[in-house]
This record gives sequence, C-alpha cells and structure tokens, in this order.
Amino acid sequence: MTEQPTERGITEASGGVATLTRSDFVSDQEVRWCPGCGDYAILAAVQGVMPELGIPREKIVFVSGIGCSSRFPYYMNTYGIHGIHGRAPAIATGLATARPDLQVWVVTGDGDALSIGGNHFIHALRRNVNLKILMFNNQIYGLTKGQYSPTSEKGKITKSTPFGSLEHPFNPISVALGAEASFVARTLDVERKHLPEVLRRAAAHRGSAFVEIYQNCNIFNDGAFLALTSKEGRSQNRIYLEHGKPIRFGPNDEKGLRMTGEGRIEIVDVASAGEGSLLVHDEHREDPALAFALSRVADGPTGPTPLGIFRDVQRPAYGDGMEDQLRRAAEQQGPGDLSKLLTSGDTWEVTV
Amino acid sequence: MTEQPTERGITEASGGVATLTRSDFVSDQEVRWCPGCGDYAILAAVQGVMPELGIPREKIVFVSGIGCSSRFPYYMNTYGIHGIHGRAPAIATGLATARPDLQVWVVTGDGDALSIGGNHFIHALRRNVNLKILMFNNQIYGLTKGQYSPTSEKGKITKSTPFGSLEHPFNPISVALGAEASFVARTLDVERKHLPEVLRRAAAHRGSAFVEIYQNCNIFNDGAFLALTSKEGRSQNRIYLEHGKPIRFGPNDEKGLRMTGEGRIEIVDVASAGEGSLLVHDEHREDPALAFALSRVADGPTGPTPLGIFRDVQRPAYGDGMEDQLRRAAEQQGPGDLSKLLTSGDTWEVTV
Amino acid sequence: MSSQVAPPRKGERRELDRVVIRFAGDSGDGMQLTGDRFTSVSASFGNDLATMPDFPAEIRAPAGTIAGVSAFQIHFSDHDILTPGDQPSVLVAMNPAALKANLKDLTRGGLLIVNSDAFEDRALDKVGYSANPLTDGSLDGYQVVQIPMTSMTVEAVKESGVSKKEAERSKNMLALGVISWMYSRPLEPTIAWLEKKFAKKPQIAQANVAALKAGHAFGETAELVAYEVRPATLAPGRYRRITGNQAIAYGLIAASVHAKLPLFLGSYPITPASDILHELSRHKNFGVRTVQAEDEIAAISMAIGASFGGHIGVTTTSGPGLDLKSEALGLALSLELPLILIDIQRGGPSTGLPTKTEQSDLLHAMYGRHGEAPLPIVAAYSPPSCFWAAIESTRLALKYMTPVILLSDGYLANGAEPWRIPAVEKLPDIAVPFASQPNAGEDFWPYLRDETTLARPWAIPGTPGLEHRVGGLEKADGTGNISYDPDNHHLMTLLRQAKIKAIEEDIEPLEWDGDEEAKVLVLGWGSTYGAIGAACRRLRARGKKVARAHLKHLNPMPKNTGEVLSRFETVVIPEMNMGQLSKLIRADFLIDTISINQVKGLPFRAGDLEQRLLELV
Amino acid sequence: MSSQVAPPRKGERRELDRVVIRFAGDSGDGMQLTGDRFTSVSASFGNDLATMPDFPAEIRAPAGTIAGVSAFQIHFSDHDILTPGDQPSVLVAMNPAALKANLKDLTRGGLLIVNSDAFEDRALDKVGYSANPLTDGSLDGYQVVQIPMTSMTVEAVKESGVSKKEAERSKNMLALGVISWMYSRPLEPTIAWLEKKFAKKPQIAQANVAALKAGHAFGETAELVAYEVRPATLAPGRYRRITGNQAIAYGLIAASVHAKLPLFLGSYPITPASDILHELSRHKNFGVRTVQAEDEIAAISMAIGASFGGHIGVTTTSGPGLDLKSEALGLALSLELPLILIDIQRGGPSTGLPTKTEQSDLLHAMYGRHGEAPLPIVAAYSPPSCFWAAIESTRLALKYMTPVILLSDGYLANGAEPWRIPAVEKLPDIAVPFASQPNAGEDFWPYLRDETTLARPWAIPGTPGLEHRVGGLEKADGTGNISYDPDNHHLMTLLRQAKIKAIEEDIEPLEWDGDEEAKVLVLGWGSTYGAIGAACRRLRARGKKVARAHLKHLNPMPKNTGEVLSRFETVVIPEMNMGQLSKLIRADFLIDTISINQVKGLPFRAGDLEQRLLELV
Ligand SMILES: Cc1ncc(C[n+]2csc(CCOP(=O)(O)OP(=O)(O)O)c2C)c(N)n1
Ligand SMILES: Cc1ncc(C[n+]2csc(CCOP(=O)(O)OP(=O)(O)O)c2C)c(N)n1
Ligand code: SF4
Ligand code: SF4
Ligand SMILES: [Mg+2]
Ligand SMILES: [Mg+2]
Repeated sequence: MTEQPTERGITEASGGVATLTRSDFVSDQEVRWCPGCGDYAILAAVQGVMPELGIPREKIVFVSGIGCSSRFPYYMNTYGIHGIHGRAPAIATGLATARPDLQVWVVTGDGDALSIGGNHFIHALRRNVNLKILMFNNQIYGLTKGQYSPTSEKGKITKSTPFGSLEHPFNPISVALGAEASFVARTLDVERKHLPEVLRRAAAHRGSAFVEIYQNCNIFNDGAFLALTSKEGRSQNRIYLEHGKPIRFGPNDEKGLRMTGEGRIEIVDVASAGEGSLLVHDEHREDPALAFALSRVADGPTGPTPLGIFRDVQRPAYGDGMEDQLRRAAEQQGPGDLSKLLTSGDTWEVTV
Repeated sequence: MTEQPTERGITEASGGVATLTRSDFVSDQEVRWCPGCGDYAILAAVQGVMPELGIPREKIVFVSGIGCSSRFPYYMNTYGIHGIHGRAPAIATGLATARPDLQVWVVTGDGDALSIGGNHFIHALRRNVNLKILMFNNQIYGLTKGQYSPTSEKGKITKSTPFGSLEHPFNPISVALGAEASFVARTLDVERKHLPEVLRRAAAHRGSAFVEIYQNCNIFNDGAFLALTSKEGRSQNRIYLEHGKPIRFGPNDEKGLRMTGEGRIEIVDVASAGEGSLLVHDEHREDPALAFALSRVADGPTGPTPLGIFRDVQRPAYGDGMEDQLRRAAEQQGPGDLSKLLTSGDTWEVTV
Repeated sequence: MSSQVAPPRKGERRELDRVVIRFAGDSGDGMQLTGDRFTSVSASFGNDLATMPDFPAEIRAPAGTIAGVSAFQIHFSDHDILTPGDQPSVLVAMNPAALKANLKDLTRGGLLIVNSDAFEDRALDKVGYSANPLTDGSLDGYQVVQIPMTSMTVEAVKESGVSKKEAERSKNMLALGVISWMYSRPLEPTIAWLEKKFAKKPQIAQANVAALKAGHAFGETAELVAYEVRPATLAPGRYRRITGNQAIAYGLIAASVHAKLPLFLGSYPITPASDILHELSRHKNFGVRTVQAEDEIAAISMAIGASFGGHIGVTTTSGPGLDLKSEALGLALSLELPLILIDIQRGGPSTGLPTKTEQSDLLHAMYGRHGEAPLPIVAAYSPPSCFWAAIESTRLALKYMTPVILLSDGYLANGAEPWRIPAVEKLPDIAVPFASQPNAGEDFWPYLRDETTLARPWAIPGTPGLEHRVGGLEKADGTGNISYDPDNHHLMTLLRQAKIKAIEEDIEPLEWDGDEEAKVLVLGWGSTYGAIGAACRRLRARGKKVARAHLKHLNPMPKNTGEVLSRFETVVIPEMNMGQLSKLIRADFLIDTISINQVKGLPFRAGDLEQRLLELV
Repeated sequence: MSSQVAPPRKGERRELDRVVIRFAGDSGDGMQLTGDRFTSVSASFGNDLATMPDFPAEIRAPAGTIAGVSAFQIHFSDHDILTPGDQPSVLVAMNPAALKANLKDLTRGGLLIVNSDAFEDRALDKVGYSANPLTDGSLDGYQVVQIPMTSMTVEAVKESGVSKKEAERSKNMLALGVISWMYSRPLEPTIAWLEKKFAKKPQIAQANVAALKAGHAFGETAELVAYEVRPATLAPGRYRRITGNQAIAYGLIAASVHAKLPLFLGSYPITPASDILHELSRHKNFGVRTVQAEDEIAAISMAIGASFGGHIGVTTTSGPGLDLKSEALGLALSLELPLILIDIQRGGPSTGLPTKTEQSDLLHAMYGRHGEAPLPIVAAYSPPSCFWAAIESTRLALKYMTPVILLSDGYLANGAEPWRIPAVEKLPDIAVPFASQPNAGEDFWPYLRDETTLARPWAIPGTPGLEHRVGGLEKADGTGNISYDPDNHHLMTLLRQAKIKAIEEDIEPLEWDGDEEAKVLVLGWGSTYGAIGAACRRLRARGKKVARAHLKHLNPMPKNTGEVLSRFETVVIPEMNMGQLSKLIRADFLIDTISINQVKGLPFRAGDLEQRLLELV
C-alpha cells in the first residue's frame, strides 16, 4: 500500500494551491450539447470562476443526475459523478458528509431536481448540507426530447401534452424557501457578469447554496426566457436584487418594489411613490418571508423578474455538525477501542 | 355481467344520500392504537364530520401510506386503501383523477408525507389534485418505535440520534405554501371544535386541501405540543386565524400581529399598538406571501402558534381539467372509433 | 445472397428478390423521413418489408461528427421476410461521417451512393479522414456512385425561391428521387405527401418536389442500373406499417374498448418508452387519461389508484424505471388489482445504453420484488405483435386480478413492419363484471375468491354496500382483514402462487415448427423472433434439420412447454442477455440448454446466428 | 424429549439436560426484560442457550388483548444446542390473553405457571373465554401452578412505599423469582443489576428486589419441584450474548477498524432492520457516521457518495426498502464502488408481516436489477454469524470494488445466542490501497482493472492528478469514457460477470458433515442453520444416515458446491420461502432438488423438520 489512508481514510491532498487557470478545469471530453444550447455558456462561466476559488482541483467534485444538464461533470477536469435521475443531491449529501474537506457541486435540471428528485432536493436544503446546487431551468425535459417539466407554464403543448399541460408550475425559488434553504439565488445563462458573480457567492456560502439558472433549450423550448433576454425585455424586466439597496428596475430605474401593510409587494413608479417608500433588499433577514414575497413578484419569467440573491443566512452545515459530534464523542468516550466494544455488557468466562 | 359499467366504467352509485350518522362511518375493525394516542380524537372528529357532508359512504375513499396514522382507513366504514410508505398522495392522485365523482381523503404522518413521501406530497399540491390531505404531525416516527422525523426539533434525542438530531426541521405549512398549495390549514388533535370546523372547510375545498394536525404520540414523543395544550399554553399561545379579522391572541386578546414595512410580522401589545395597526387575516389572498409570513410566526409549536386556515384560494382541480380535455376531445374529434384509429395513416390493400 | 450484386453493366435491368438499403446522414439531414417515405411507397407497392432506425445517442452531437450520424435501414422483398436485414447492399451516405460510421456494414461489392459535395476537407478532418476516400481508392471494393447532391439540389429548386439554406435541406429528397428511380418506385405518393405536409408553405413543398424529380431524372439520364423487386404475396387484407410502441398504444386502446373500461396511464418519460405516453395522450376522445407523473413510483402508484377506481391502470417505462416500480408492483400484487406494467428493455445495467436494445430484464421481471410475489409475464416478439401483447396482458390482468408485466425492447419499440389490420369485431371481448352485491351473507368479503380463476372480486368505489379496505399487510383468506396468523400467511402465499400458475391453462400452447426429425430446437422469446426465424430458414435452405419455438408467455409458460422441449436432444437459446431464459428453462425442466448470448445493444444478425447454429445442427 | 417431564412429586429434585421456558404477558408486563435477566444468569451459569423474542405487531394493541401479548422464549441446556426450542416445556402466563395465545405450544404435560389474579371476568371476556380455564378443567393435561402474583407482589413491596401501580409493575420480578428457584438460579446477579439500573430510583429498585425474593421464597415454601440443568461444556473463552443486528453493527465497526477506513451508514428506519442504525449511531467515537435519510433511495445514494469519497458505504433495510434501492444498487455496480447493502428479510410480499421472519428475498437479491447486474451475496446463518457476515461482506466489497448484499432475517436479527468473543488481533486485515498515481502513462484510467481481481482502482477525491469522472452510462474498458460501442458493451458485460464469478476462488469451500454413506444431503442457507442441524442430529439419534451442508455465500457459490452435491442421491432444501435456493441449484447443477417450504413468518421447528425429513431418509 504505497500511501496510507489517514485516520479518516483520506489520502492527504497536496493542499498547496498552484495558481490554476480556466483551462485547468476543461476536461478532455468532447462537449455534447446541441449547438446553441444555453448549457455552453454556463459551463464556460463555471470553468471561469473555478480558478478564483483557490481550491485545488482534486478537492472539487461535481455530482449530477440525468439530463442534458447532468452531462456537466464530464466536462469539468475535477472529480465527478454522473449519477442517476434525481438522486444527485442524495449522492452529494453522502459525499459532503463523509468528506467535509471537499467542495461539492451539484448540477441538475428542472426535471432532475424538481420532478423525480424533488424529495432529495428539499431535504438537502433543509439539512443545509454543504452543497452548491446549480439547477439549469430550461422549463422542459431536454434529454428525453421535449416533454413538459414541473416548471413549464400551464397549458404548454408538448409531446406528452398535445392538448396543453394541466399543471400549475413550481416556482423553484419558493420551493427552496419553503424547504428552509439558507442560500437562494437566481440568474441567467446569458448573464456574462451576473452569473459568475452569483457562482462566487454560492461558492462562498457554507451550507446548501441553491442557484436557479434560467437556461435556454433552443431545440425543445427556444425563447422561454425572451421576456428577460430580448433587447426590450432585458431592460424592462430584469429586477436586480442588491443587498441594502432599494429595489429599483426599468431602463432608467424608474420602477421599484414596495411592501404594503398587508404584506403584499407591488410595483410602483419611483417618481410618484418616492424612493423612500421602496423596499430595501435584505439578503440576511433571518425570517425567509421577505425572500418568499420577492419570489412571488414573478410567477414565471414572463414579466418583471427578480434576479440575484434572495437569501443568504448562516446556519450550521450538516456535515460540520456531524464532525463535531464525532470529535466530541472521541473526546468524551475516548477513541474507539474494538475489544472494549466487543466485551461490553454482560460477559462470562468459560474455562475447561 | 350483472351490472354494466357506464361509459366511464363506474357503476352508478345510489346517489340518494340517506341521512347518515357517525356510527355509519365506524368500521368493524378493532382500533389498534396505544391507549392515549391522539389519533383516537382525530378519528372521532372525522367520523363525526362525515355525516354532515351529505356524501354517500360509497363515494368516499380514504387512502393512506404506512405509519400509526396510516392505519386510519381500516377504521372508516368507507372504501379505503392502506398503501405503501409515502405513496398515498400518488395513489390518491390516480384515483381522484380517474374518478372525479369521489371524495378522496389522504391520511398520512409527518414521516410518511414529508420524509419518504415528500415528492408526491408537493406535486399533489402543485397539481391541485382534488384531495383532502390530513397529516398527523406527532413530530416522530411512531410505528417504527421512535426515530426523529423531518418535523422533529433540532437536537432531539431519539433511538437513531443518541447525540441529538442535526437536522433543521420542516415547517409543514411553509413547505405546502412553497409548493403552491391552494388550501393550507393547521389544527390540534385536542381541539374539539376547531378540528371539526377545519375538516368541514377542507371537505368544501375543490382541489388539494392540506391540513396539518398536531397529534400527541404519548408513547414516543409525549408532550410535544404542551406549549399549545397545557392550561397555560392554551390561552397564551394559540393564535386563531379568522378571515377578515385582525389577528389577536392571548388570554384577553391583548396581543396581536402586525406587518412591518420590511414585510416582517411582529407580535405587538394591542393596547399600545392600536387595533387599527393589526394585520387583518385574508385567507383568499391570491399571492401566498401573507400566508407564508404567518407560517413563520412560529417555527415550531413552542410559542405563540397560528392555528386555522392560512390559505384558501380557488384554482382548477387537476382532475376537473382532465375531464374537460376528454369532453372537448370527444366533442371535437367525435367519440373514439377503434377501426378508424387502426386504419389511420398510410394503409394499403393486399388482394389475391 | 441474392442482394450480393455483381458490378452491373450500364442501362441493364435486374430483378432482385430482396434489397437492404440504408440511408445515412447527419441528424439534421432528414434520413428518418427519407427512409420513411421510401418505406411507405414500397409498402403500398406490395413488398414485404422491415425497417430499423438507428438514432444517435440521446443528446444531439455536433453536426458532421460520427456521434451525430442518424441512419434508417429498410429491407424489402418479393417474399415474406423477418428482419430489417443484417447488412445493407445499398448505402446512401450524405456526408463523410455517415460513410465512416456505416461503410463497415455494406456488403462487399455493394452499391454506395454518396453526396460528393459534402466531402470537402473540413468535413473529412472532422471524422479523421486523412485522405478523401472518394479518391484514395479505399472504396474500390464497392460500386460507388458520386452525386453532387447539395449543388444539384440548390440548382434544381431555384424557381421555388427558397433560401439557399432551405434549398440545401431538400437534398434528402434528391437522394430519394435517385433511389426511387433505381428501384422503380413511383414519385406520385411522395409528391402528394409533400404537398399535404407543406400545404402552408407551398415554396418548401415546391422545392422538395423539384429536388425529388431532379434526383429521379438524374438516375435516368446517368443511366444508373435499375432494379425491380416484385410485390410479395402477403395474406390479403388492409395493411399499415406500425412500430412496436405505436402497436402497444393501439393495443391498450383496443383493450379498453373491448373491456368497456376506461384506460388510465401513469407514466414518467424514459427512452425508449416515452412514445407510448406520447401516442396515448393524443387519444383523449377514447376516454384515455394520461398523467405524466413526477417519477416512476408515482406513475405506478397512480395506476394502482385508478385500478382501484375501476379503470385499466397502466404504467410504461424502461429498465431504471422498472427498478423503481418494484415496491408498488408488490403492493398491486398484494392488493390483487389489475395493472399492466410495460417495460421497454434497453441496454443496462444502470443508465447503460439508453437508446440501444437488450433483453436483460427478464429475471428482474420474474423475481424483482421482495417476498414471494409471482405475476404473469407476456413478451412481444415483433412490432405488430405488440398489439396482441397489450390486449393479452390486459385480458390476464382483468380476469385474474393481478398486475402483469409486458416485456418489449428498444428494437421492437422503434422498428416497423407491415401489419395486417385486424377486424375490430374479431378482437376478443375481455370485459369482466364488477362486484355489485355482498358475497358473504350480509357482508362483502374482498378476498373471497372465484373458484376457477382464484381471482378476488373487484368492487369499485361508488358501489353501495361494498365498502371495504385493502392494504399491503397480509390479509386473512376471504375476509381480507389484517392477519398475522402463520397458517393463513402460508395459505395466502400458496393461493397467490396457484392463481398465477393456473393461467397456463388459459394461454395458447407452445407451437414449434421445423423438421419432424430435427434434433435441435432453437428456443427464443421477445425480439429475437425474426432473427431466429431467418437463421433457421437459411439452415433449412442448407439442408440442415432444425426446429424453432418462441415463448410469448414467460410466466407461466405454456403447459406443454416441457413436453415440446423433451422432443429434442438439444435446446439452443439465443438471447440478447447472458442467458436469462436459459436459467428459467434449466431450473424448471432440468435441461442442459445451450446459450447463445449477445449483449451489444443490437439485435442478432440472422447471418451471425446462422453461423453459430451451424456448429450445433 | 427429556423436557417432557412427568408429573413430579413434591419436594423432589430432578436433573434435566435441557429446558425450554416461555415467559408470556401483556406488552406492559416486561416479559422481554424478565426473559433477558433469566437468560443472563443462565449464561453466566454456563448453560448453552438460544433465545427468541416474539413481539406483538408494530402497533401496541390495547392491554389484555391477544394482539397485545409479548413473549420471550429461552432454551438452555447442559450441551450445545442449535435453536430456541420448538415447544416450551414451561409456560409462564401473566394473564388470560397470554395463556390463550401460547397454550397451544406448551408440551403436553408441561408446566404452566399462571398469575391467577389476572383471571377475573373482564379479562377473560376480552379474549373470549366463556369459562375460567383455571377452573373448568380445560388445563387438566398440564401441571398448573397458580400464583396470585399481583396481590403477592403488592404485599411484598409494601415497605418500599411505591404506589400501588408501581408495585404491580414489579410482578414480573416475582415470576422471575419463582422460576429462579425452580431452576436453581442465583438471585444476586439480578439484584445487583436492579440496583444499578434503578440507582436513581432506590424505591423502585427496592420494590423489584423484594418481589424477586418473594417469588423465590414462594417456590421454596410451596415446595415446588426444583430442577437442575448442569453447565454445558463450551469451548473455553470469554462469552457474551448477542443478537444478529447487534452482531452486524459490531462486525461493521470491526471491518472499519481492520480496513483502516471510516464507516458510513445511510439508512431509513424499517422493522426489523432499524436496530442496526440505532446501534451504529451510538459509536461515533469510532468515526462512524450514520445518516437517517429521507427515504431508502437517498440512504443508498448517500452510501454511494461516501464510498466514492473513500469511506465504507453501508445501507441497511428490509424487503420494501430493498425494492427501492434496486436502481441505485445498479449504479454502484456500474460505478464499481464498494458498498454493503444489508437486507433483514421479513414476511412479504408488500408490507406483508413486518415483525415476522422469512427468507424470500434471495432471488430478488440475485436478480432484482435491470440489465445484467451480478453482485456477491453473503448470508448470515445464526445471530453470532452476523458478525462474520458483516466483515466478509466488507472484505469482498473492498477487494473487488463491488456492492455486496448481506442477507439476514427477522429471526436472526432479534434472536440471541452466546458468542465466544473473538480476539481482535485475530480478525483479518481487509485493508486495500487507494490509487495514488497515474496508471496509464501520464493518465489515470478509472477502469483499468487489476489482472487478478479484475477490480478497478479506487481513486478518491483529494488525490492530486487522479481527477476522473464516473457514471452509469456504459464505459469504455480501461479509460472509463462513455462508450456506445457494441463490442465494448459486450466485453464490459463479460468483465463485470467474470469479476464476480472469480470470487468463488476466494471464499471457503462448502463443508458438509454427516455420515459418509448418507444418501441424502440437507442443504440450507441463512437462519435455517440451527433447525436443520437439530433435525439432522435427531435423525442420527434415530440411527438414520443423513448429511447436511449450509451455504454462506449464495453468489458466487463455493467452487466445490457442485462436487459436494454430486456425492448424494438426494438433495433436500428446506427454506422459509417457496423454493428460491432450489431454483438456483436446479439451474446451476441440473439436480432435481426436493424442497421443504414453510412461509409462516416463523422459523422451522426442528421437530417438524425431523418429521418431514424422516419421509426422505
Ligand atoms: C429513473 C429514470 N427515469 C427517467 C429517465 C429518463 N430521463 C432522463 S433525463 C430526464 C429529464 C431531463 O429533464 P431535466 O432534468 O430538466 O434535464 P435537461 O435535459 O432539460 O437538462 C428523464 C425523464 C431516466 N434516465 N431515469
Ligand atoms: C418503504 C418503507 N420504508 C420504511 C418503512 C418503515 N416505516 C413504517 S412507518 C414509518 C414512519 C412512520 O412515521 P410517521 O409517518 O410519522 O407515522 P406515525 O407512525 O408517526 O403516525 C417507517 C419508517 C416502511 N414500512 N416502508
Ligand atoms: S436538447 Fe436542449 S437542453 Fe439538451 S442539449 Fe439540446 S438544446 Fe441543450
Ligand atoms: S406509537 Fe404513538 S402514534 Fe403510534 S399509536 Fe402509539 S401513541 Fe399513537
Ligand atoms: Mg430541463
Ligand atoms: Mg409521525
């Protein structure tokens, strides 16, 4: 055995972080998405941010489920698991809990995370496992060639709903907040600056960081986010949330959000309402009610839609709590002694 | 075939609702819960409300998963399915969608609904399937003899967490609201009046009605709701939500809830704050943000806790939408003609 | 092989009894459509035929890459045939990638038609051709016909006034025109079809028609050899082409109509089963309810709920989904409710090869549930047979109040064959009565069984007086109340087993054909039907004596199975797995079977099977 | 049977070689504790013994009902024994329900000790006794000893000053006192134990001790017959009692220590597996991580993630959970990561009989995954053997980089036997090296296999230079890149199978014992070990020639299995299922096995098995 695993069974990493570049994170696998797919831009952004994190490649793991988006790990020159459909958050929970020294990223799709994987998704958030969960939301099942997903708008015509879908969609931000998520954000595949910035923030959050990324599937759901990506829409409908700042938007920031006495958020004209009356964003509010209210400003990406960090609060990460219990147990009971364990309780000697 | 199934394969029910009594809904099975279990009170309440609904027994189905609570259907003299762990909402979705003429109730536990069954639970709510979902929340796994559940408080010592649970619990009301639920309520096993009233309201709601019922498991989690059931707590901590009324509570209604400009709900002294400043409850608010904010007034049943109907809004029930599509399809394309179907598309004749 | 043509002389006309053509191009080149049109015309012309699409893996690969190649193979003939053919005798390659990916399959001396325009350097590099195969002599062994399809098309469609890009997209029609001329196929049906399809875009229609005609003209002027394949003599009747998945959807609808019960499908999309969901969701006017569930567990659970409500509960999936349905399937079995679980097998284990075919879920279907949990298994064996399999599965599910597993696979699902459309009134009446009154004095006992079928009564909500509860805990025989009694559990276990075993009395006996004196029986199940048949036919043509039989019910097997097997010295079982049917046959009949296994994601080639069997007969 | 005692004369002292006592009462009567104390004392006294609790179904039934009866049986002797005994020769019944539920098992003429206070009318009605069995003569066939336990206890504990309710709760100690006197057991150990347990509640301790002594005194003064059962001669060493679930937990910890790898358990509670989770979660000082997952799918998925991270990933469950884990198990198999899945079998199908035992998951373990997905299966055969099984499963998982299924059942899980505690330093070193450097020139190929074991290298995150990706899609041999190549898929299928098959070289051969000339071999697996052994022993005592062998590895089976079986004319296989091992043996060895099946949720009785086998030897 050339290298002894340490107590915790982890061969110590070189640790020393040689300064890495984007290309260090590009794997040798041919990227296999449709030309024009929004996934390319996200891949580029992630590979671009990685070197900034100052974490050695071998300490980073990308875990995914199944879907176009879930091919992601193959393209990252880090450790990676292409799992099974919907189970990435659970696989990643095991890995992150066993190995708190790693940075574990989950890449998933709207179907993978919210349809078959919904339960693992909400439980990972509730436990606040130390995971960065990137959900590529193209509001469609891409890999299986175009059925509606839990985020598709009601009435959507797809292969499996020729007469239109009957299902009211999830609002992923609301689902995450209802599941006690400590970090919740939203951005867009085409956001050259905003996307990387949100990724940095997610990476910096200890605990579960959920990032919804609107991603265009130009083959099966092209233009789903036009309200935010068209020349017109970009200036009219992107509401950037910035901590501590009054929430304003529009071509000349002429519109803003205000909270009424009945706890309803309304869009107002700043000039007439007055800047002072505007809602000031607070990422760190303990109570998730504000973030939830903001998530309801837009039920879907069809009109003015908040982008950015809805919520970022501190709560002990699940894996860290576990390490703690192990450490304290070892301190209090002393490191495990096998023969003491086996001979514990009633024993008796048989002699000849 | 003595009785022809009608087009929809349903032998027509007698329909005529003979006036029924509580005892008509009591099955011949011996009730098998621990003496003192809160489940008895809930069973009595449900059996008591049934006759008032004016629905013939044969049109009512109780579907459950696995757990102490899930033994419920055996004790109701209606149709019933004791399913498998966590899948009741899915089984019930199939039944309610196939048979919109039935009233389908789901009885589940905090583990059954929120642990293994979490995904089916949130999707049933999202689809707004016509189900009345009663979740008996005893904050423990009863049937398997006492492990913590997703609603158990953090730090809880149980068989599976001798050093205390590390998990931040779900707030079931928040989860339901985050999952787009159209009807969300909370009540208590010991509430002789409130519980039946909430059941009536749930029964009257077309779509998914979710009712969280705090239920005492006197064997494995006794006293979990003392803050609401003790003589002291009952008067201090029960906040009854009533539509259109300012939210007040306390022995002499001296306390109240107020919404701040930052969308935070705070408990105020009515005298000093003034009744006018209190939050007026609105069950029917389209936007779920208010209901969500109310759900955060209490993270667990340990202090002042809202009881009653958080949200009750109208949205087409999934099964009804399905009926609609079937009807329109039959109208537009005419009733299905098998040989026309088989001979559709390219065909050719082979002759000898 | 008659399709092994010697280099022909110009202007000559040759007769062939069978031809295998493969159209290959980029995913965007419309090869599936081209093949489909040619198939349609050949079908109406009266040839027998079988087709097999070969899609690229789920995700679209970049244009011009090997991974992005899409192909469609058609085998047509003047006699009845059984498979889409082993190797094409004609290959149409629209670009270098298509050539590289498919040349190895072309029969030596075969005809190779290439779009020479596509062979410029960048395209060649992309797939690692150092030299241009059209010029470096590497294709000498074949009859190469180079056609500058792209430019010819652009030229031909000028009038239509479509954009250059649009124009180029018509080149598949040009290729079709060429092939149509070579195999004496009329253009009219395709022209009519194009005009209908592009009714709203007359320009596009015009362009495609022009390209089609140009190709046809080219064939004539370039004096390419023209072949003729006479119509086959098929049983008289009205025919259509049908894929396995379509046949399953139609079979389920037919079953619903003939059971006078509404159909309910709970399904979660998965390759290669999704098309059944897609097809069924289009027929709401038959009262078909389809729900795209949140996952496979929900899908089958919903079907169980619907069955309890008096509907025909169905759930469709493939391998990974079958795994997930195991627990709920056990519930359906314990509740003794009718349910049809359709598994379109694909390459495993785990995610495996999603778009490829395999037969490796048989033992999982037999034993993939905890506890003693027997259920019937029906297997389709050809695309059209999927129609029968769906009706038969439903019949058994309703009559015996049991979940049934229907096994198909990726090859049957997407492959197409001509199907003689059955007369609707000839289809079996599979209706069963619902319970309508108490069966135990005043009471209703949900587990009081029918003496002959051992099925329990089906009392659905809405029936007054029959209110009852069912669940997954062990039930007392008769009353159905929860019972922990040891002897009752043993009895119920025996009853559940006996109910399924008794089905052997109610299914067609196992037929075998071949020489009376044959010592070797080739036994198969599922989609190997065609390949085994073709291989045996060839062996007989060689004067070898061989028999074959094919199992359509895997559990229970036909009552005479043992008797049939015992007539032969050797039982050979070819399977697209490691020998799963073999295991069952060995255990049940203690016969030392010989397995022929192939786990390549591809159907057996009749030729390969012929070779393997030659060593044994 | 020596435990078949003839009515004794007062004051007499008798020697017995073995006794089977069953303590039965209401769930609240503390029968498990009573039995446990008696067992502990008998163990230290040096008897060999085996015990079996019989819990009521999961939910507490109302007090005084049949469903609420809880019982504990102990079999102790002066020689080595194999089972907890078929029928008790002594029955302690604390109330009418306990009597009604257990009398049928008491040997005719057996000793019946009842708490006469509990036989008032309401209690009798509750269980449907029209007349009082203590007076209506229905118990004439037994030696009945009536003791007013409740009142005697209340009387005896007066001084302690506990409440009447508390006082009555000590009546189980009074019963224990009586039995202790009858079987010459010292009271001291129990007194010490009571004082320790109730250190904080001296009153309670005092009350219990008083009750215990009162019972003992009663036996003496009432001059009940006293029996003696001499110590057994067991192999020298330090012993303890251990249940199967506890032994599995300890075995996993031992495996972790001897593999120098941390243990990770992902589990979702389910009867009868939950206790393994409970036990392991108490040993965090060994670095054991336990996660109570949201469901079984998450539980195994977490274990897979942990294994990828270099931990020993374990998941524990029972039937329904095994179903749910099928898909993820296939992933672990495709990823070729070590994983131990422990299935504590219970009555099926579906929810079945959760608290009862069965062996019906064997074929599911073999085949319950889609695709060709072979993996090793290890089966425990006695409570202590679970310790070995856990270590052996871990050894195979680590050495061959494969998921392993360990099968136990409800009977082994809760049953207890004396266990000779192994010397820690004698336990095998099962450590394996992690990959630490490139294995293909500059590169690291995650699927470049070890020539001998065919295991792939285990490179864990944190190892610089070995970054790699694994997934469930088919992988190219060596590089592990996604591959759709047909021949590669066939090759990988063969490799995955060969890797598991090769394990037959690395496990103990199948041993058999019995008469050289025996014509009949009784073959078993799992928890039938004791019953088969006892039955064969009795047959030999009758002068019959019989041999027995027990499989501890079900897949692959030991290399010599065929050779061993071929030595006998008849192979009989008793199983608590419908013949699952039989199916495997028949298919692999074409032997016409004879099955003895019992699916009652209860272990075989040695006596019944003896009778069944008599017809065959
Ligand atoms: C258990 C299982 N069920 C179903 C599938 C088929 N499947 C693969 S990906 C997918 C959904 C993909 O949608 P999404 O998660 O939104 O990813 P996208 O392709 O859109 O990026 C489905 C249904 C599968 N692979 N495994
Ligand atoms: C698939 C499966 N996993 C686990 C179990 C074991 N089990 C039965 S009920 C239950 C949890 C019960 O808790 P809850 O839903 O809160 O119901 P309660 O008993 O508290 O009313 C568990 C883990 C099971 N029966 N099936
Ligand atoms: S199908 Fe859509 S999501 Fe998938 S790769 Fe293509 S464009 Fe991207
Ligand atoms: S265990 Fe708890 S929940 Fe279950 S029946 Fe007993 S008291 Fe009720
Ligand atoms: Mg998607
Ligand atoms: Mg509970």
